[in-house]
Amino acid sequence: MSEVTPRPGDPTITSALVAEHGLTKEEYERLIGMLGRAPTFTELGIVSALWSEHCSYKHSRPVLKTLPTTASYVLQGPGENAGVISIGDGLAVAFKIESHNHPSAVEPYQGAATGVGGILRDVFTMGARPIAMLNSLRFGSLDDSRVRYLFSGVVKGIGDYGNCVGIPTVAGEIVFDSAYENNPLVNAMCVGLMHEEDLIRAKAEGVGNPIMAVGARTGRDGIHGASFASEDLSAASDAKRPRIQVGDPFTEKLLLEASLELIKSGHIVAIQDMGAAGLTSSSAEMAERGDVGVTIDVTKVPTRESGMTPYEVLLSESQERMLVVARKGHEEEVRAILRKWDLTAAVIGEVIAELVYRVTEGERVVAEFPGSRLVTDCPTYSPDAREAPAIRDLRAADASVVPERAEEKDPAWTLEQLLSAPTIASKAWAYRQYDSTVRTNTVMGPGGDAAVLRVRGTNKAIAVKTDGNGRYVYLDPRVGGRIAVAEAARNVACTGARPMAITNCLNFGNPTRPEVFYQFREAVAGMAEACRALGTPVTGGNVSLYNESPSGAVYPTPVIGMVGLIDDLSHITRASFQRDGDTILLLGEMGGELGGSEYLATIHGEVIGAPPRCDVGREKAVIDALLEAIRSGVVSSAHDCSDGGLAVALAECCIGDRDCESGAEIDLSNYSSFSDRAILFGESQGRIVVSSSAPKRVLEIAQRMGVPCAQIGLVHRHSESLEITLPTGSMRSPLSRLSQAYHSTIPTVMARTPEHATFDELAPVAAH
Amino acid sequence: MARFRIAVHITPRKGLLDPQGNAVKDALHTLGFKAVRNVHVGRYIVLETEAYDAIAAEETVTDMCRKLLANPVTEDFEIESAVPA
Amino acid sequence: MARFRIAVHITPRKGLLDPQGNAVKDALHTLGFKAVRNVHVGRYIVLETEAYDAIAAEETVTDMCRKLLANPVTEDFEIESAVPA
Amino acid sequence: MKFGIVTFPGSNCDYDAFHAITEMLGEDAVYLWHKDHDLQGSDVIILPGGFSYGDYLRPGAIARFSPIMQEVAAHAKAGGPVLGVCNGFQIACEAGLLPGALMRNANLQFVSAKVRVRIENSDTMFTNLYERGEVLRIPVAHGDGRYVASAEVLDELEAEGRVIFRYADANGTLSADANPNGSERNIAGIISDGGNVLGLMPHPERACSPLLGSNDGVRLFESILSRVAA
Ligand SMILES: Nc1ncnc2c1ncn2[C@@H]1O[C@H](COP(=O)(O)OP(=O)(O)O)[C@@H](O)[C@H]1O
Ligand SMILES: [Mg+2]
Repeated sequence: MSEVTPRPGDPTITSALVAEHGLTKEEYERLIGMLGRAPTFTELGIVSALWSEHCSYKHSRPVLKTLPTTASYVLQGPGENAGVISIGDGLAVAFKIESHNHPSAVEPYQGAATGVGGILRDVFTMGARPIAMLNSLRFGSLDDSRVRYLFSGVVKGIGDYGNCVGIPTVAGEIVFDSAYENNPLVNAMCVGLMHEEDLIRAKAEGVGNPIMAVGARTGRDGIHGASFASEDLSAASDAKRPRIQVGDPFTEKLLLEASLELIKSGHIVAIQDMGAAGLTSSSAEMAERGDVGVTIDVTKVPTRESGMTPYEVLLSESQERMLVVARKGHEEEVRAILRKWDLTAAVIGEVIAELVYRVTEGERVVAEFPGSRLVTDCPTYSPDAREAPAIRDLRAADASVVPERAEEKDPAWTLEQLLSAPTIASKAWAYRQYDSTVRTNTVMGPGGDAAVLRVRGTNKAIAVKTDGNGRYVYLDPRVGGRIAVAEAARNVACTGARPMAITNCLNFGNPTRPEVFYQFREAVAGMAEACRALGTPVTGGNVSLYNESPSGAVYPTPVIGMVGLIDDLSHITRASFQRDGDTILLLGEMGGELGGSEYLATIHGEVIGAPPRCDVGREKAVIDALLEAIRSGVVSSAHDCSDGGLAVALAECCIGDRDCESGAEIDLSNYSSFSDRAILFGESQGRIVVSSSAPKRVLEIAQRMGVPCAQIGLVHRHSESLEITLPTGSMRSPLSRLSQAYHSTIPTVMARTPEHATFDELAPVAAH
Repeated sequence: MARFRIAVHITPRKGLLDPQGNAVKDALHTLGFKAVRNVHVGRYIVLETEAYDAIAAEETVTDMCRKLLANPVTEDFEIESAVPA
Repeated sequence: MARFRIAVHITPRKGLLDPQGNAVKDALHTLGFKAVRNVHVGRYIVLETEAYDAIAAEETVTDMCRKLLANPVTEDFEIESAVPA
Repeated sequence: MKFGIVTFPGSNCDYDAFHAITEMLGEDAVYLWHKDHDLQGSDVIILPGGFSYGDYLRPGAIARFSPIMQEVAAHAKAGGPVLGVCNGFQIACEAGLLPGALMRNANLQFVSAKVRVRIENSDTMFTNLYERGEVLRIPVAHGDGRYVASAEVLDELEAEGRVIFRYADANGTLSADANPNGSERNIAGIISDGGNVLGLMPHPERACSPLLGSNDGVRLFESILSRVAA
């Protein structure tokens, strides 16, 4: 161990300073115990970053451990920059989702853009070339001008970044609900493709190997993220206040090409993105994984601004930077590759045998921690968990007794209202701003159930989708957790893909509140049940806690990113009705459940009742039956029933694809044990609308696999309406009206918005 | 009421990464303008507005900058004197 | 050699559609700034360069505008006097 | 025949063009590096889509100074075929290989969509396998695709049959609705006065496979083959 002395000019460590760094008294004592002395200011900064919720998962780790993570084809589970699964033919898919909620609340454009940049880097540092981006967004009500400002800024940020790098953005979801009013959720997912042999892990190895900083220079961006507020520091200098990170997709594109070239070259042993807590967390994590020591000299780090302190260099979150462990003696080759892409690489440290994490400023040691304890000694917590009685009461409320509104006499009115609810309405306004066809692999882009990308050189394709329904999780976290996974699987299966594995982003409130931690624990338990039943292990993810605003926590929102595999390109199936005269079937069981539905929320403003049941065994059977039917070549289209229930699903099959509109005639009069509205708008799980020219075969497959299946109507390609007969009534909707409701809502609302809305009510800056 | 013209300069806030400025600087170097040290790229907005006098016009434009023209998180703005249009 | 700062304004050529200017004008109207008559949005580039004197600096920057900074088909440029940086 | 596809820093459709040429056409293709001065004996040059230099100043403004562009200009001057797609069209305009300029889309938003374009002139080295008036389905993906030029230049382009593609609806009717970016006179693609440089905003290389939704771009490349090989 070396002698560590306080650096002249650094503030003295007071209990106030410790508190500002987010450490509890116990955590600070733990730190002193680990060091055997008081920390320096630099050390305090390092620990506050690494022990932050964001980096340490101190509240979530024990719960996450309960998720299933293995399958024969999982090459890399949680613990790396991204998960990796094998898809055969020597190929593998790397994928991961991450949140950028708080940065996006402060600056939607840059927040979303840098979120995309970060998740891209997580995937290409595994050795995979990114082939698709997805995003999952939650905003408050679109009636609010600030929400429209956030929405348009986030969409533009996602689009501009991904478009410039040249990765197609192919799928996602957007939900509008006042529960997210001051705390939008911005989750971005990236999927990459690689040869199995190119898989590289972020594990520092080889004593004497140089550590290099690669890519953009380091500035004072985002030091301590958005959480840092210190009177002492900000009074000292405005320049030290946390700063928004600005994305540079052009540099990212160069970094992507250079990194893939580096990985192929064999000149490096490990590479990791400098993401949250920048140089500090990337270097400490790489050392911990490799069980080696490292030493870093901050004066060698290329900076953008002069006079940066070790504290600032270590904690900067400047974007588009990588940390690389090169092979000793290959430094020049590494530099040459970066030079080719107009980027620089600097040796900033070395892998050492002594098990320490050491930071120097020239000769002076400014921080030193024993072994890998910096990472492993982080405290973990298991807070109290208790369901809020108010939510139990909401769940117990009987949704079926909510009185009908007068207009509902004509279900066509209700259907139009639902189709024009921003959460259900077409999101083309957003995804038209995303290049979804670059790289020429996109067989099905945004607009259907899941996106499908062909895998060049094979007869295979992969299907990808994100899903999550916060309202269900709010009403019943266990069931909601199950549904999130099951729905993602169903979406992927509708395209003809076998669900393979998931990544997940857990967006919750403050975990130290028992009712929030209860939601977290239960939702993860529900996800685990579904993952086990469906055979889709978790290969990674991200946890975003403290999503709260003065009006309370957001809906607990686990977002599932699912990857599925299509073995044969001929199995690729679309959501919209394809052929005149096809029979329409409902695969799965009609349940007539209205609890937690979009119908209750949109038409009645009620969030009550138990969310629909989700029997994960039945979900598996439905998916298997669907895939069997698709592989038998008897399915023309498949679309799952979700928000808005069967009626919305049918309408989407008719008018969802503007190039392929069809009418349909449906008879649901057999379901007389349910009310008309429950049949139309109930959101029972495990249901898929299938169209087929060989309905007998579909029925036979379903019966063999023990899945309810019923013929419910016919596709009339040239009819101009959707007609539905119900047990006690009927409805007829002209396609033009359905289409108008579905396609025009969001463009019309957004056209009323100035390009930037007022900035005067900036959202409060919550934790990172 | 009279009509005034006011020019506004909006620049990326100091210390924030300015990818546009960097790209232009690099390009100028490549073109042989090696003496260039720094480049920042911002926006230039010229407004014509009716107001009682120049002072009122400038106040209104300041308000516009706060509310719409400049992003308070990432940009600084500067307003030139109003001139009769 | 001394260091100079020179500001350049690049504006869309008159007569061309200026959708950005129109969008800003509409937005200002929506926000209640009804007195706004016209808005034009251009680019504002601030360069710092070494040169023998202000005149040389201005000449070099004019050259940069011709070669790179402005598109002669769609844009006009104007250079402010060089000031010591 | 050999196609040379230029990779500028920030190009991102170079790979798509490469695959369209090699997989769909079965022809030779090479990537040409922006810092090089060597066209490697390419018969046809493709300036691909993407965001060269981030498009940070103006699309194409910086790329046109790349060393390789001197060779591309010389190739064009000697009558060699050059195809500029999207960012490549922007670069070709900035480099003076084509008249006019491409500005921010009129609605200020990036547009990614499968649009329709009508063939205005099928008597060119790029369109001889199409019918005049035929409507193609081709993806666009750009933020700066609004074609502008002075009225005189536009008149001249029209008079000389140098407007090659216009945005149209499914029936081939020109309308503001069919125009995704506000281009003057619905212009989607033009050709140089020598007839050997084509610039267009839609991406023919993304319309070379029925699996991906359209095959309509294939004949553009085949047209070049038939003309240049002949
Ligand atoms: N919800 C989750 N489920 C499973 N694994 C998770 C989850 N959240 C995070 N992880 C895993 O924990 C590790 C650390 O994640 P994270 O801190 O988000 O990475 P990064 O350094 O890229 O921010 C990753 O391997 C990630 O996959
Ligand atoms: Mg990471």
